[in-house]
Amino acid sequence: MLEAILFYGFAAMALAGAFGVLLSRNIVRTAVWLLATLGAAAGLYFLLGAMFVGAIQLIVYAGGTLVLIIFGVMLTSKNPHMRFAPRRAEVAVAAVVCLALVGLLVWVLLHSTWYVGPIVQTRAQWAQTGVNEHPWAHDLQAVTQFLDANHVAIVDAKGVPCGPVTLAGLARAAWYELTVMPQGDQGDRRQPLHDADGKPMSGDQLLAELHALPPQDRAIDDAALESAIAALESPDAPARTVQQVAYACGDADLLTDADGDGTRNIGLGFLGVYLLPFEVISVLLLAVLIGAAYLARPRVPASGGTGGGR
Amino acid sequence: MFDDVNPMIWMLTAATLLPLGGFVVLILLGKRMGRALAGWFGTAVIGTSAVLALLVAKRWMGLGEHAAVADLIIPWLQLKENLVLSVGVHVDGLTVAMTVMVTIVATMIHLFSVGYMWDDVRFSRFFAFLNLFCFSMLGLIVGNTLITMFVFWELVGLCSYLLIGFYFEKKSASNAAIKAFVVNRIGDFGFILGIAGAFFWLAREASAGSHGVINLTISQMNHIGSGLLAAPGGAPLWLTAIGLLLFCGAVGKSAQFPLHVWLPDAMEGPTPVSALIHAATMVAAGVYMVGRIFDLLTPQALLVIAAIGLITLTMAALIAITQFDIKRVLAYSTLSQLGYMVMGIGLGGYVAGLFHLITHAFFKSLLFLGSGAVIHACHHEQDMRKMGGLFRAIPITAITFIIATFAISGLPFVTSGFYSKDMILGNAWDYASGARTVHSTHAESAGEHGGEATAAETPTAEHGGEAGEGETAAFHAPALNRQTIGAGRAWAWMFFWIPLVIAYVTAFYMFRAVMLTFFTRPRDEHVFHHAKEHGVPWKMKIPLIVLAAGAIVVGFPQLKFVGWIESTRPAEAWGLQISHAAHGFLFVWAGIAFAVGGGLAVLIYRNGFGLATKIRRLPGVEPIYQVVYNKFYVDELYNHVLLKLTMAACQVSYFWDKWVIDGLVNVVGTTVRSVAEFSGMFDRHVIDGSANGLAAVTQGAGRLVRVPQTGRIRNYVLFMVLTVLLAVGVFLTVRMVQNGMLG
Amino acid sequence: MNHVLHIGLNHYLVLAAILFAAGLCTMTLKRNAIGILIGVELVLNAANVNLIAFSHYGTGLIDGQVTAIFVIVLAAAEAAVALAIFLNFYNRLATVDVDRGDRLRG
Amino acid sequence: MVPAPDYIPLINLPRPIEAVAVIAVYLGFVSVVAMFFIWWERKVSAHMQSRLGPMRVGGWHGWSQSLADGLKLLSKEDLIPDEADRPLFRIAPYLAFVPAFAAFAVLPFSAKFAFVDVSITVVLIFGILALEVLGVILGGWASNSKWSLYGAMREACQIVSYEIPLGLAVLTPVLTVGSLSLVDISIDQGGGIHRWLAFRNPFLFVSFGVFFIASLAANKRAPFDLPESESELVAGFHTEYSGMRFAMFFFAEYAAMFLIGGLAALLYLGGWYDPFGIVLHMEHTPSLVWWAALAGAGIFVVKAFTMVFVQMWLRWTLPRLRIDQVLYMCVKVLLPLACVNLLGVALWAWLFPGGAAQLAVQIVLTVIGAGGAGAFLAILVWAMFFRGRGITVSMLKPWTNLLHRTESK
Repeated sequence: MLEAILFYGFAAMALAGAFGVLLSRNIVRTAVWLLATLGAAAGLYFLLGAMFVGAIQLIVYAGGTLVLIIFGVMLTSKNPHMRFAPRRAEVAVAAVVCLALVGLLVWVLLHSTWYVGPIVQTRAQWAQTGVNEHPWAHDLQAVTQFLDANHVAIVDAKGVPCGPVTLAGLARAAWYELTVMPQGDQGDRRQPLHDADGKPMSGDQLLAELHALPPQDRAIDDAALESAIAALESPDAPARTVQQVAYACGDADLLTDADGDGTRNIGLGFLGVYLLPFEVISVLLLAVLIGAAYLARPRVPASGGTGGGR
Repeated sequence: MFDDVNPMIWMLTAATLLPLGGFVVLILLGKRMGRALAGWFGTAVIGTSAVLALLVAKRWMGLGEHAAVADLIIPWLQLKENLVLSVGVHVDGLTVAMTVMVTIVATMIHLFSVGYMWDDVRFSRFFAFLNLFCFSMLGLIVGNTLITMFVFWELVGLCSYLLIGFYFEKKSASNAAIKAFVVNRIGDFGFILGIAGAFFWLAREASAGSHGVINLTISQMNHIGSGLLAAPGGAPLWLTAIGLLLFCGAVGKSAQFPLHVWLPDAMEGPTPVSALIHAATMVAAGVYMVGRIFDLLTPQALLVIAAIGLITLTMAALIAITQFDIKRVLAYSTLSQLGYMVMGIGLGGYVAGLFHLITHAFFKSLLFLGSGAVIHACHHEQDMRKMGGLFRAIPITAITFIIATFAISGLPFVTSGFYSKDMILGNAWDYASGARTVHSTHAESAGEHGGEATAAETPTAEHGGEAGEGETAAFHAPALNRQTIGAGRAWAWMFFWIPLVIAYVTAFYMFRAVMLTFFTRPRDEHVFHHAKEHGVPWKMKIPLIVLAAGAIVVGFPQLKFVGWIESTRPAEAWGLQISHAAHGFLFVWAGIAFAVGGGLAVLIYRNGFGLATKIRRLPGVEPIYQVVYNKFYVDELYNHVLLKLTMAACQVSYFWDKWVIDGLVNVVGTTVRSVAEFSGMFDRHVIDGSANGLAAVTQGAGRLVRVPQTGRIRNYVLFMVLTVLLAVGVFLTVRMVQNGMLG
Repeated sequence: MNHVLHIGLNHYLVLAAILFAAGLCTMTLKRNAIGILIGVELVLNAANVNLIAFSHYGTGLIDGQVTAIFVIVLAAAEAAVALAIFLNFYNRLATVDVDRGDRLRG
Repeated sequence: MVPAPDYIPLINLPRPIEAVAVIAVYLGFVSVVAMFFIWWERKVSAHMQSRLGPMRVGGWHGWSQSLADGLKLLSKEDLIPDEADRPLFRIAPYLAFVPAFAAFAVLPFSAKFAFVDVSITVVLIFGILALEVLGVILGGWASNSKWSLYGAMREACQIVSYEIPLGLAVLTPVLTVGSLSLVDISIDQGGGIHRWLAFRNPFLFVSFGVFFIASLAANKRAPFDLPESESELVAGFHTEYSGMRFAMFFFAEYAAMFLIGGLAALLYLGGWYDPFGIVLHMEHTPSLVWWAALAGAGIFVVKAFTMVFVQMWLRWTLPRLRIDQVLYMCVKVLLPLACVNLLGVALWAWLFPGGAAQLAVQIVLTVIGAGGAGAFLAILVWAMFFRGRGITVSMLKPWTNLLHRTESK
């Protein structure tokens, strides 16, 4: 309920900002409308659990980029209230095209089945389906190999995955709870893993299952598992969730926002999985810095003439 | 995190990094510091390094004969699961000896430069470069892989470029710098190929065996190399190739025969720089590198190395006789001595060659600094024809210079030069007499039942006593197939006799220089008086005295330099020690060399050039003299051959271009033209008629199409979206029709 | 009613689609160069909302968030370069009306 | 990593009502603090200039001067210039005021008084504060006045550039503690003055300086108060404002002063912990937890007030910089320094994960810091002692005598 209220509030704000941007004639007001959209987007990110992205949105976008834009306005307009009106025909064409675009997009969106989640299959599914026949077999293999590279190799000698018997796989399977999603249903994926009877599995059951695994199939040894369990046993935690288990076992490197550790994972991701893009973008930023400084430098007259350099 | 690292490694790292810090400070703040502060700061920095090096040496000495090698290996790039490129620090006896030598000599040169360069406008920059030079050389010494070595190798090259061209206003100086740089590039090309080869083949070799993590440090490479050399079938051919390619680098850097041309020209740099280049840093780097990779050198490679050394030492010594510029005499003497070192190593005298490197550093830096003092006193006059009689004007400089001359000529038992040169000649004797062949056969037979043990691990203690006696004792080390080529043959004696004769020549040209500079009558009053009035400041005298002491004592066995170098490759395990039987014989010959060569020079030049000129007038001497004086025309040869070759290639390609290509083109052109003329007729009357009509249509269409091309990006965006919309719409419609969703 | 109160992936996607279209429309209709830039920012924000929503409802991994951060950072860079270009434009033509910059018009 | 403490409701009320109550308390506290600061600054400046400042309104030392000012401003005519962009002109004060107050929501006063339970409060607080500049810029722009526009542009370029060293400086405590939560950072500093982050290692010590200077600039306080420099720009971005809108800008600035002081305390000066580790001990004693929370909040407020006092002191001591000096300071001094600090802190953590050297450095730095604080107190006491008399020549006599004596020798 609260989520819905907040969502509609932020959505309304974002849309208001967007239409404000679209309709306002004064460029500074346009920028202020943009501020509304940016703030609302940040709110939506908070709502989606992406705290860090939201904060970055506020700092960089609203606090930095937008100031830069307004600064640019101040530098480039002689008359603050100067208005450039587009031609009517243009307005008409643009309105029609954009409305059509919205219609098409919404239609497509609502008629699509989004592939919500199944990067990792549940244990049972994996056992049943030959991995290679699975529609996402390619991704599946790559991703699981990659995810579990630091734990226990789950690929056997022939290169066939053995199934998610590692801690990583099990915890993740519990985390995602993936079955075939009916069309149009976006139920929260964070349902607990079902046990054999179809009842949700608790964190304790998951731990028990982990214990039952032979040690060589687990990502962590007994001692680490025990300490992870001990860490979960705070007096006022009534039941362990599978998420908690996954986190306590130290295997949540790429998961998002549970228990506020998404930020930490973003940091790990930047210096781990996404190191290359991170570096590439750093270099790009440097190039942009130089390029912007070059473009904005004052023009020096080529030679000593007074009227040169115009 | 480095708690368990040997403190010596820290000290050496600090000693290496200090000059870098000095460089940074001097290059940034040097101009603001003022002359005195900049100079003394630079000197203090390298002096601190020297103190650290001496502390390390003391520690090392305290560890006794069997001090263990200390390695700090920092993995840098993980190439494969067990293949790691690493950097780090390597400490063994050779490192310690070299560090001590480099830092002490460099400190003295810094101190000397404070006096020598005082009037220069770029005083602080000079010290900055000197510090960088020392940093590069120290880094080269303490680094533990070929990668680090190559990095510092290039830094050394850069520094030499900067310093040789220090007086870049002078065309000749900047030319010399460029020449040094370019010639070194030729050598480095080989070097880097060698590194690549070493990494490729040795890593492959190592992963075939079980060496654990392969990080290709120098120790590991030598370990692998000695394993290969010990293989019963002989070393593979590629090992020879790697060895020779790596040696190419040394040929460039240590100015060996084909690439020696840059070194004499490098005299254009300030004299302290010459001292540094010739003694402690640049040329030492090449020899040091060959010593480091010694276990990768196959007998074939060693023979080539020895031959190159032989050529260099002979040629350079002969040229040195004829030169008049005091620094050029010293430059050619350096070439010659480097030839000795390289030949020594090439003949398997690893210890002898590197020991000569160290002793040579002391007396050669002394000689250069002495010549610098002379030049300074003589108001920057370098021509010996204008000097003479300077002993009275600058006695201390003269005495130290003479001590150095004694050292380089090998005054028996007193000077360091005698010991080291004697060792090289002893090695040559061993090689030529075939004493080593015996060891090798022994070793081979031992190798068969010696089994898996590798050379480096074999304990030698039990047989060390016997081996030390010089008998052909049985060695338990497996065969290393060292230097069996040519050993004992008749032609092998040239590796002994020619260097021995050149030892005489060495004494001759050095005493010639001494006589012409310090004795005889002054030949130029102006120069003499300038020297008499100005003298040499104490800042320049102190280094001379210290180095003179070094030139004498550094050869004494009490100082352990030999022991340190030997500890890296125990001679007994290799069958490479000098047979002491030859020693009495060698002492006599070396002593005579000093006396005969020096005496002859004193005799001829006692009255200046008079007698020498007469000798030149003897029939048949002049042409030889001209050839030698012009450095055997090597530079000219390079110019002519390379120029001619290039020009010839140009001519050939020009003619090819002009006659073949152009001719073809012309033929084609003519043909096409005649065809075109025909088709023109057709065109004008038949095609044009229809074309004009078409054009009108096209123009109309163009006008129509031009309408949306408004030149406004935002409109284009709109069109783009429209197109995407249409495309997606069509796609979806088709899909739906296919799926029967539209009925 | 459930679809209204139970916020799911589609809600965000529809919102993002509208934002995107609005940004596009802004890009096509503003004659002020900076207005176009603002339109671009709107489009980027729409994309970001999509990314975060998919990250949340879809994979559950941080990849969407990481990409969103990249987008934000690159948007800042893009704004800097764009403004530098507009300054040049302004210096040359004394206006920021992009319609005046049609010298290459066919 | 110490987990953030669970949220414990103050009173047993339904959640929304409680939220409203908390917000009311907060708003009240912040408003009172801002008004107190306005009065305090006037008193501080007056005393520094040997004046008395406001004395009439209210009782002791004119304590209700700010209230009276507020009333006056409320009752004044709300002028909007003719050519102004009206909607923007109206919005701008709120855009400046709201973020400054909203940021308080994530500012923990002590372990129990941390009301927003997220793990990235440091980033969040800067994200919210970053919005404040927009209010100033828009205010300057919408006024349609040359002076206001200049002030706004200065503000824009000053803040955008100073956010970089500020952010880099803030990263150093984050890096040391390993958390983005202000609560975690603060908890890490409990247990005595040597645990305070400013005294952990030399780089953090310098980093504190960088942070403080950059935060002064980001809040446009003297000597970086170029956006409102009265000698050049009349009053900068708020030249055209009057009445309550004008007061809002002021409220925002003074609230931000407290925020900055509080951030300095939380990030570098031990948060809500006293120098002797008493509060930490109390926190670990179950029966004293709430007392620890109260005492901690008190200590935190005292620290924040001290930092605010330093800001006022600086304002009335230092002359204003030129704009080029301001940017030079940022780009060529603070930015490299902050980068070096960041590297240095990382290296330090790598090389000295603990042990004797670390402790020795902490003690030395603590002594330096405590010496500074002692000198500060000494000056205060001295000023109290000679209050009203000013510095006369006769007071300097002993020193001048000393000088002469040494010279004659």
